[in-house]
Amino acid sequence: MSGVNASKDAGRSHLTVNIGSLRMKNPVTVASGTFGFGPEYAPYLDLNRLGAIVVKGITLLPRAGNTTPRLVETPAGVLNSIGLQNPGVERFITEALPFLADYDLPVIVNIAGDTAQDYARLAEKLSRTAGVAALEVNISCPNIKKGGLQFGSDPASAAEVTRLVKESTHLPVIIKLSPNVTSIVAVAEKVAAAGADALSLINTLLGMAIDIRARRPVLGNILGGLSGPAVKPVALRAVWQVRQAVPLPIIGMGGITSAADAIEFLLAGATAVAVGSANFVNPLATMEVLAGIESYLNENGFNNIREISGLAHNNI
Amino acid sequence: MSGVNASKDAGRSHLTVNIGSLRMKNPVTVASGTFGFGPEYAPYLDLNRLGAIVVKGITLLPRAGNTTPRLVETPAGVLNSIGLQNPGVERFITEALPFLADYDLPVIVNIAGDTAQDYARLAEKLSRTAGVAALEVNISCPNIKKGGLQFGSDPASAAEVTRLVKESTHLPVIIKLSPNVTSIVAVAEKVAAAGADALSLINTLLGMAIDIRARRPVLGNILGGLSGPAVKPVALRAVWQVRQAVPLPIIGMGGITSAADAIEFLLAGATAVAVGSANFVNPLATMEVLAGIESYLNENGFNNIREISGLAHNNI
Amino acid sequence: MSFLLDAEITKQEMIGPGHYRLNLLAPDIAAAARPGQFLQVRCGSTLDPFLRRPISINAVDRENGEVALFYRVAGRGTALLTQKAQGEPVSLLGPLGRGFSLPKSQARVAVVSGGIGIAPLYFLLLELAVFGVSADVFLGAATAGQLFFTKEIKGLGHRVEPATDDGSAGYHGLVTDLFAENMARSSEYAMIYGCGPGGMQRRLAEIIKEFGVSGELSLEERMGCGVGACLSCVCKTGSEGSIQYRRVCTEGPVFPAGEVVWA
Amino acid sequence: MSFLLDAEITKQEMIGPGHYRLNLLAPDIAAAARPGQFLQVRCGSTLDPFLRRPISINAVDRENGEVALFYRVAGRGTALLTQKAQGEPVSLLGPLGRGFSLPKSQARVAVVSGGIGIAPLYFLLLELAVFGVSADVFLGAATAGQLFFTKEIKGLGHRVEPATDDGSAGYHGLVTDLFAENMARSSEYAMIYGCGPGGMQRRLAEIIKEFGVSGELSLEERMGCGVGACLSCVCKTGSEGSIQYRRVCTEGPVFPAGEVVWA
Ligand SMILES: Cc1cc2nc3c(=O)[nH]c(=O)nc-3n(C[C@H](O)[C@H](O)[C@H](O)COP(=O)(O)OP(=O)(O)OC[C@H]3O[C@@H](n4cnc5c(N)ncnc54)[C@H](O)[C@@H]3O)c2cc1C
Ligand SMILES: Cc1cc2nc3c(=O)[nH]c(=O)nc-3n(C[C@H](O)[C@H](O)[C@H](O)COP(=O)(O)OP(=O)(O)OC[C@H]3O[C@@H](n4cnc5c(N)ncnc54)[C@H](O)[C@@H]3O)c2cc1C
Ligand SMILES: Cc1cc2nc3c(=O)[nH]c(=O)nc-3n(C[C@H](O)[C@H](O)[C@H](O)COP(=O)(O)O)c2cc1C
Ligand SMILES: Cc1cc2nc3c(=O)[nH]c(=O)nc-3n(C[C@H](O)[C@H](O)[C@H](O)COP(=O)(O)O)c2cc1C
Ligand code: FES
Ligand code: FES
Repeated sequence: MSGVNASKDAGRSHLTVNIGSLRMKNPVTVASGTFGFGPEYAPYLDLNRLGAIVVKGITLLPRAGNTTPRLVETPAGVLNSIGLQNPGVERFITEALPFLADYDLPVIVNIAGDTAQDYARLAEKLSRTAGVAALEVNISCPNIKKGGLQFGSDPASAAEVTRLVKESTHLPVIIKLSPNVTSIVAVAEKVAAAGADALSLINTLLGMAIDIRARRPVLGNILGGLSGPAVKPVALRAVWQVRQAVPLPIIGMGGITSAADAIEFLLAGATAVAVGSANFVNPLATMEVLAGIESYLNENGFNNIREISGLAHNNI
Repeated sequence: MSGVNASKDAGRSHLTVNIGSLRMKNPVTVASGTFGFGPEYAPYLDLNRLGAIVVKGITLLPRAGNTTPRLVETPAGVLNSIGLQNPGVERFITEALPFLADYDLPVIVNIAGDTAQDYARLAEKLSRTAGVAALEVNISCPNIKKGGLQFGSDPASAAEVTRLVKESTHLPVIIKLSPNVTSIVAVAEKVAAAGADALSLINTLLGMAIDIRARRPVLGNILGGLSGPAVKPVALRAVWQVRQAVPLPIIGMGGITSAADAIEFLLAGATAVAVGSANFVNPLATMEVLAGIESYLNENGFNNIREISGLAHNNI
Repeated sequence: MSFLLDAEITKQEMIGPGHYRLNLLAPDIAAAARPGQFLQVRCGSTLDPFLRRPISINAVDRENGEVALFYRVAGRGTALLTQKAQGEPVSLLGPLGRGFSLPKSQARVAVVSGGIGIAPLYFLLLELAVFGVSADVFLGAATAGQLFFTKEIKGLGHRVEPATDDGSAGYHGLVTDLFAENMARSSEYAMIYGCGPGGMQRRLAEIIKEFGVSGELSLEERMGCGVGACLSCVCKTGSEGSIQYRRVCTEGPVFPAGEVVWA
Repeated sequence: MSFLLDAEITKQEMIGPGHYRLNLLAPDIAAAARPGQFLQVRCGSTLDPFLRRPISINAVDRENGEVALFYRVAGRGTALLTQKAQGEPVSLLGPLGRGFSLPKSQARVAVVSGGIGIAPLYFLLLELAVFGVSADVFLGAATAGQLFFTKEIKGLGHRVEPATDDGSAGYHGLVTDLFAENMARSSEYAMIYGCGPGGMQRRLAEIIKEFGVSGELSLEERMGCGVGACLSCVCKTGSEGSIQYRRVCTEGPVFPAGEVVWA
């Protein structure tokens, strides 16, 4: 199923959305860390039908990740503490990226660092790499000791990372925010002022689980990030609030399993949506979401996906 | 089933816990707003078997509450925006409290205000009322315009409310914290320093849902508070983190539906647990939790409930 | 008295597209139930869907200790309920709420039903027959195939006036229009009982007010607990200036038509 | 090739307390499956439980296009799976992972199983028989009643050495102790295949190392995706100094015994 296919979506411009200068042929992408680097799900769906792919978080140097267990199921959700296991940016470019070059698919690279400088260097490096369409800046990972959430929970640090990354790249810069803050709007505003082209909302909620037999935390890393349907109401609220305050395009995510979920995010103000943990359960979730969005537009007399983004704000 | 029953738990001192100077005959209570004022669930269980009852949030003046819909189901959870509908403290004392006087059951009154002074006045008034065993100070309600979450999201304001309430009462003061903050530990520390006797963790997570047919938020109030199993990992993490930082007793709550859930909270550091939304599904949830905790103690060779509180911290 | 119990399914039957009748063995509930009361039914078995679903009591067989429900597949909960088979247990909480008040005389009454609204009204019609009260039943549905219980209601000695949205049977149009026309001719009813979708009930309340008769409506609202504890299911009652939120689950679901304030 | 499909249940049978055998119609999977591979099985139908469950392929009937699973009720997911009946669909993803490598000669092999570990090993034993390879099967279980497939395995021409924790059949004690004693007498195996609980596998790896033979172990780890995308299911491989996390779902579940580093 690899090779450049003539995309079935070609010409369906009513589904096209723009995330900064990044053009997506449709509004459906995947959430970083839930879809690997592409080959993992290629046996089950035609990757060309995605609006974009967001790859697993990449750091400057390879990372081994956290000790196991790294994942535990929770009610309608999943807690993970992967800890950004990844091959590092060099090997990502030489080993993972070439696979995606054969597809008609914008590649969004999710980046993470221990220091603000790390982010800048990653941005620089990836900007010089063919086949990278945009950067998603992960300042919200709860699973690493340094950096990550630290940047995402302080508006000033978040702005600083944004500024440095923007200075280091011509690619569209999408800042991925954390819900683990008193005011996600405050962070979004600072990040917008610092030049972000778009926002991804939300990363995981900080959580944990305890093994009552062993009487210790289940995850090797003790704390983890909560995702899946359980967090959908929180994610939707974040999109809603940020849309009211900041005029940037939003990639909405958090618990999307169906087209109805995705449409909630669009109506709340997202420009595009990302399917995350749901891929684990249903590798065709993205395709079902896409088909369902199309039906919704048709059945409700909308000509263009852009007509519904944020529409619920008009009806209150 | 009313009238003073000889409690079945009498003498089972191994289940007794202390929340400040409040003695509970067992560690199982209910979460405010999910159990009414007592009579609602009295047909289904013997209220005397609860460690305490926490009543619906009370304000100085009667409140009508928010417009409907006020509640919507979410994946493994519930979003509510009741908006503190209550008869006001006067009518609470004259109309609701007498019913509970017939029980051998400490009454914890949950209080909320628009201003810090409101809390103080409520505390004063309730301290002069027979049959009130403790105050739970709700500085974390996301469903009211003024006050509520406003106090809970700022450590200094939270401390201020705590101080004023402590000055106005001899009753044990339990401060109920919000998870909608960057650092719940920072709030807990300030509240502890201001004299709180105990903490309740957690109130609801700010969330929302959208009706994709009507293209508007489902809740009349737009935003609501998320509770139920979905939030359990977040609640457990809050208890874990606060326990590490603050030496106050904690009433743990958020998504408890079973004894196993409750034991997770105890191992994470809670002294007692409250069952909330689960009462809606299973009015006997508290009784099953209590029985299950007892079995767990027996089967694992513990002599006393206090032995397991925070135990998971020793095993990391 | 209200009970929390696991009731065994004695029969589950699809009686029309998306419409099911469920019989459950629950002698305590059957004995206590009154028309207009409902049960909080646990449709699933895991943490999702989480809440119970309110379903009216459609009929009781006190001798055999059975309770019948009549429900429409509206979403995830009711869809799961259809999958339960004979012999399986269903957790029930109830009977809950304040039902219809039965007439004090044997004077004729009217019953106005829209769609699934017939669920509690059928129980009422059964009891009215027991007390020797005859009813004119204005039975509204989308289409002929959804005019459920017509034969049974006639068998009880009531008169049935059907109305369908698509005109496939009876009056072609809204059941409230049919009822209004009828009232214009003769409005001699001791009581009007109604249940149906929001818009229909609102119109029915207007008609009842217009003709100055007594009426009772059974309302629907999203419920958390079903027992009065959570304050989620409220409706507005009273009159301008003295509006009050009242709980549909305990102070209702049946309210005097004149007391409900439509938003 | 790996597939995502809804497979119809052709048979579901309890074959011991808490132990079930499930037959599914899935010709594509049956054709592609190799011993040691597994499926990601959707046990529920709602959002809770959320994740699929990894279950090994226990046997295939390529002619009839059927796949058999053998599972133990361990928690909520597997408990839900027991409720599915003949004719109902189950969503499967698979076959997944790297299975056992089949021997290149017909020399004797040993198979060491602990508890539910027999699930994938039975499929291996079926294939070995097809290739004319005989195995000594060290079959460990808690008690005699849980020595599943003994008769079938003997029927394939393999030798079975049972061990039970309670001594109710065969060797009284750990299957690894039985195996170690046997190895001390004769360790002439072309390959040792093992599957079972963590502690057993760890001990088995030691024995394999001690006797310097080749061995393959099938590991278990909590899985998110099952296809290599989420990096949750990793195990430590390599040796001191060059430790590597590898994904059990795609680089395993079967690993050369010597490569696994036990924490
Ligand atoms: C007092 C009362 C009696 C009822 N009696 C009957 C009956 O006899 N037969 C019947 O078919 N239906 C009845 N209903 C409506 C029935 O409760 C809903 O159709 C059902 O809850 C839908 O659940 P679902 O999971 O299938 O739909 P979903 O839309 O998936 O439900 C999502 C949530 O919304 C709630 N909800 C959705 N629709 C309604 C509604 N109309 N009223 C209240 N809550 C709703 C659900 O309970 C659930 O919490 C009654 C409702 C009330 C309040
Ligand atoms: C490659 C592989 C093959 C397996 N083959 C079989 C088999 O053929 N037969 C069989 O009975 N069991 C098998 N298991 C174990 C089986 O996956 C678990 O028993 C099952 O996931 C438990 O799910 P539950 O919902 O019943 O238990 P719960 O404890 O409620 O599950 C909670 C979560 O933990 C995970 N989990 C729990 N135990 C295990 C475990 N041992 N391994 C991995 N994840 C676990 C679940 O998948 C779920 O995500 C296999 C495991 C793996 C990794
Ligand atoms: C296993 C796993 C790994 C993840 N890894 C990353 C990551 O590397 N970078 C990142 O920004 N987000 C990561 N996330 C967060 C997701 O991209 C997404 O923000 C979150 O899961 C919410 O979406 P969902 O509920 O649809 O899964 C990860 C999530 C999961 C479950
Ligand atoms: C319907 C409803 C009403 C609530 N009302 C109050 C309240 O009045 N005061 C308060 O402090 N918390 C209130 N809460 C929050 C609960 O007390 C509890 O903190 C929260 O629901 C988490 O617990 P749970 O997941 O077990 O429900 C309410 C929750 C619900 C669902
Ligand atoms: S449903 Fe809880 S008060 Fe009515
Ligand atoms: S389960 Fe996702 S990588 Fe193995």
